[in-house]
Amino acid sequence: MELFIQQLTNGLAIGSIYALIALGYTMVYGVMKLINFAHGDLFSIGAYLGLTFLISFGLVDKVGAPVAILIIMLMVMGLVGLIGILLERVAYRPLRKADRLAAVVSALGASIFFSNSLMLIYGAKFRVYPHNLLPKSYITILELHIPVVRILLLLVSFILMACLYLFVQKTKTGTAIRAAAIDQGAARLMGINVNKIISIVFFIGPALGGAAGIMVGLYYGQVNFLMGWLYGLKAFIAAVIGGIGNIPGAMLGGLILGVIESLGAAYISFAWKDAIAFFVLIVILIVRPTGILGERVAEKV
Amino acid sequence: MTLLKVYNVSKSFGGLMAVNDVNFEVSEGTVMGLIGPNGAGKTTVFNLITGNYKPDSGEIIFSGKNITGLSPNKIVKLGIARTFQTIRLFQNRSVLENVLAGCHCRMRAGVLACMFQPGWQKQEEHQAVKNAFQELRFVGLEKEVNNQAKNLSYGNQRLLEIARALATRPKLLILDEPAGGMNEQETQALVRLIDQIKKRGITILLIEHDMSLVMKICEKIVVLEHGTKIAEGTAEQIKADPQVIEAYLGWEEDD
Amino acid sequence: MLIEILFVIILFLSPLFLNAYWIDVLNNIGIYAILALSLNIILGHTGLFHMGHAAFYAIGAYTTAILNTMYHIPILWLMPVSGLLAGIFGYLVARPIIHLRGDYLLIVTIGIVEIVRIALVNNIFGLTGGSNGIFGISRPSLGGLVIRKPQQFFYYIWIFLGISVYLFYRLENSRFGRALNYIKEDELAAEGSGINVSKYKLLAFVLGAIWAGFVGNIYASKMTIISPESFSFWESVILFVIVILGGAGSIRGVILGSFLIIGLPELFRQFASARMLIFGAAMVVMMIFRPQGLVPPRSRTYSLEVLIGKE
Amino acid sequence: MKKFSVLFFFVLGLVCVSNPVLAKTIKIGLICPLTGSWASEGQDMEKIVKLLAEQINTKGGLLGKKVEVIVEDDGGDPRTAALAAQRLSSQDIVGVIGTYGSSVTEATQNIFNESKIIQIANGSTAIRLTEKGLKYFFRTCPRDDEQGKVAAEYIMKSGFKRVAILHDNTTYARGLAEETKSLLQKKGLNIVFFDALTPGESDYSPILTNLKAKNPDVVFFTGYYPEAGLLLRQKMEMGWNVQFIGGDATNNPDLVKIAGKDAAKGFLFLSPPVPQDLDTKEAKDFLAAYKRKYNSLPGSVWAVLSGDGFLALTTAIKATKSTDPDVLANYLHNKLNLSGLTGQIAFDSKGDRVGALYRIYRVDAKGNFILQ
Repeated sequence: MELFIQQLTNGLAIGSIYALIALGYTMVYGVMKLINFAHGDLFSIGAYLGLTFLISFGLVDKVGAPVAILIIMLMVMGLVGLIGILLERVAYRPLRKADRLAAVVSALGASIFFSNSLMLIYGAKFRVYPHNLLPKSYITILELHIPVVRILLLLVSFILMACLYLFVQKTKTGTAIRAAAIDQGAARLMGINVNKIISIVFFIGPALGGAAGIMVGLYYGQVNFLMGWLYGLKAFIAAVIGGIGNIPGAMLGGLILGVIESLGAAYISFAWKDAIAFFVLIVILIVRPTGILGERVAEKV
Repeated sequence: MTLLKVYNVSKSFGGLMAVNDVNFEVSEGTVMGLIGPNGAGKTTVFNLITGNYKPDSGEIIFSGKNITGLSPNKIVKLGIARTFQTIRLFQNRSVLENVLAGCHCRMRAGVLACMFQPGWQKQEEHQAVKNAFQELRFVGLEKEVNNQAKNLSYGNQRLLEIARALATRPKLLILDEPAGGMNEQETQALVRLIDQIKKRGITILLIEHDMSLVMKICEKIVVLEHGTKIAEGTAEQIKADPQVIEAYLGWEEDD
Repeated sequence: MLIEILFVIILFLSPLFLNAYWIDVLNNIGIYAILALSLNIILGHTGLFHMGHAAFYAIGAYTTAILNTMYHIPILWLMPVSGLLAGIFGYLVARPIIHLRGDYLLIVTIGIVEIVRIALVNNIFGLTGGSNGIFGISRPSLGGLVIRKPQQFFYYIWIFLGISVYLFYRLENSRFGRALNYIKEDELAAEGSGINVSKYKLLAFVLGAIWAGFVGNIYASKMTIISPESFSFWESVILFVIVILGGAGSIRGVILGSFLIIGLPELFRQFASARMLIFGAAMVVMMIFRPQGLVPPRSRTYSLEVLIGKE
Repeated sequence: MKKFSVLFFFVLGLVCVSNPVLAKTIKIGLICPLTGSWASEGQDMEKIVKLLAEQINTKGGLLGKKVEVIVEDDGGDPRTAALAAQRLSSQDIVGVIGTYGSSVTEATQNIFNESKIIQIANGSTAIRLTEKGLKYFFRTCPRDDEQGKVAAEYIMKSGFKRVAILHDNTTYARGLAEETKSLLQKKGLNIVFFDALTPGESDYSPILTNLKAKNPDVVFFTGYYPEAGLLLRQKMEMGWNVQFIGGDATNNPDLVKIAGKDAAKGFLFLSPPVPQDLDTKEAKDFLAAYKRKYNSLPGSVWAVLSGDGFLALTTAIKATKSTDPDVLANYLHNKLNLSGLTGQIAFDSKGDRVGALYRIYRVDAKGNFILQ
């Protein structure tokens, strides 16, 4: 039982990271119907930019770790968001009227480009985040050691998710995003500037990815230029499990994937961990072909 | 003789009763109309007959065979062809290829035959192209053979759908608003075409909003409202039916 | 047509003036071209988002490797066996997922290729040799002639490619190929025209899988060692890119795509560690300038005169 | 269609340009992963070999000719490696250094052997590579079975009873893990855990949680340093104190950076000696030169072993005054005895490096690796 609860918390921790990256995936997908394979690399860029800022500005000494991290996180989110907008302008906008798969290939090209740029700029080695920025204490609940950082990680993920959810549900821009997600043509007729909406989505999605990147760097301490591919794939799975295009679905999918991974690995086999996760994904999709929270759209005949 | 029998058929979508216990029969060699206000469940009835939806209850009998719940392609093979309310052509394919799609179910070349192309396969292929061309000529599109479907006018696209349906060599042809989007002239031509189809011995079941057309060509008419059949009979009977008149008054305002 | 003939002639003479390295590059291009042509049936013609083709390729390669190293069955005899097993595997995995739409199918096929890779790495049934893979696979021998040198493999691979192109070309221009295209354009209308959509989707999968199994056999005997990393998700991505970039549904396009996707990284070798960066950028640029693919498929045309003449 | 032909002729044109010119230099190939997952190793290999070649050239070269290093990227993937090997084979090279992964090296072995090119691999530890009787193949790294033997001996000597073995499913780590497992089981030790993690991830808490539940005395991790660093760090965060032992792939200064000094303290690992540990003049000079040129230290022992391969080959060329592969192979098999960057280098008849290389290191409180 202790093992079970411990593994559950492990799964939730990694799941919250997946969820955060999946949010960006799902937002972009919702509006553009595009699988942005470069999203994982935007996450890596966030992690590396965070590292650069932490090392070079000496902010930590001037204002203390918590404030410095907050400032740097906002900076990284802004920058990665801008890169996201740029990516959309250069690689996706010219393909908006083309076949959907053309944009997928463009995204794959962008992914290769980003990960290799990181390798050329930062080197192929693992890069290490500064230590001692995060609290090292524990909370002990019923003989379970839970590091405070881990709770912070979950908390920050949830805050970001909640902000995004409120933004999309409650604000005027959010309503416009939802409208564009349902029908771009109709949204345009209602006077919504769809190009602007797409830019906003391509700012927010990558910004969240960037935030996840810096969180992974801080929490796990190391980053490498290829990690975006793996995280991106996991986040894509998470988004699909939840029902791609659906924001609460991405949160749910991320957490479910994290928990499946840790429990599946713990009780079946670690070597088969990813296979188990994929197997569960396939079963979920066979039972619910549009994911857990995805709408079942009966095609109109 | 009865060709198609729709027997106590119901279908609901998430609690909304789209078709409620509908019964009617189509006699061989006739033209029958299915009319009713928007949202009356006409197209749903068509989709139930063609297998696109499965009825919640009830049976559909075609040529004495129960076809309830069969997949659409099997129903086509048994002899029911359809056109769609919103045109569904293979837009990027040539006009002839669109009609060849209809010939598909009457051909038998499998993967291996298509790869190695023995003599009978070549002959079959040639025959199919010839049949497809004849259907195009029948609907009057013989000049558009290699044009892409998306380049046709709206009216011609409707005709192409009919040609594709005819190429499946149906016994029953189901037309979902065939005159939709057609001008007066095209509608006149359509009436003549339907007459020609009937002369080929093909039974026709159609949904149409153009009342004059329905009244002119249909021997029997079924009226649906809110998923329920409210009347059935000849054009004269329907025109005189008080329930239909009431339903129609509301409908005319919508239009 | 003239250019194609010229291309074939030059290609078949190329071993006379190319060194072993460039011939081997051509061999790789040939292998990927056959693989991509088999994926083209699924992705290009039928429009199924399939990003797990390396799984079928792996089944073929491992079938050959296992049966050859354990029972010493000659490589060429194993080619049909590999194709058959890959086909059966394709049928079994595609059957439950064939109704999934677009992106959902995409992620599931990614899942399949990853599960296959992980199974290979974990030495499933004690047969696959784990991450070491299987080594000591024999070379194919044609009536006493053992195919060993790159030049010999060049003819072996490209003749196989030629046969594949011939058969696939016929397939395209017949009832089967048209049915796949109708499904790609509009599933519902295809079904409504009497085409058994799920049957044809499955057939496309199985046929693509069989051909990938054949290529697995060729690859195993060419490399003589196979290991799971040769069949990763990334390989599937490369094949996917070849088909879309070359022109989905176009044999010419897919072959040109193989030249670009497999050949370009070799041309970029002079850029050393920057070569993949340039390659990625080139992918984006090519897609932007040719969104419909480099050589989109031609539409089938039928001669009106012939039709009327035959009346 | 026009594009198609333009491109084809473009390719042909490039092919014609790239024909080899007559040798005025002694060409030595280096095949290494410059891109892909193992890019960091490959890039270090390139730096080291180029530095050593430069040193030889400033001293007047070999047999009166300059040494030219021709680098090809294998991408860490067998197919690309086979192409790289073909490319090197057609460039008139005397010998080739590399490559890293065992299955990648294997894809190149036959190509070099058929072209009679000496190959000295640096990171490929799979046993079977030297069991094929290839005349021109050598390696400067030890084999998996040797490390397994050392690891098993050490674990038994230290009196551990409940052993957990963790690998990462790569060829190398799995081979080592299985080797060690079978040796320990023969001696009757209890293997309480044997499984693999997925490399490249960031969170290994699930696997540590399960490990802890099995209550082992010692955990032997055969994978690479990034994962080892994370394991140590997350183990400490869990408040779990158990002895971790690593294989030679954990021998990398970055391990301490990733884990943090607190978490890395007390970690034991096996490795051939790195230049930093050797008192020899060769090792010290090399380190000083490397630091001068690149302002850093070489990452892993594997990359350094490529330097040893290069030294072995150039020494053989110098001693035999020949570039004939048979002469060189004969010298390397029988006569070579070189004081290299990682100690004495000599090869046996199979092409394996002679001598017990493995040492045990412990990480101290300052994060230094201390030879035990």
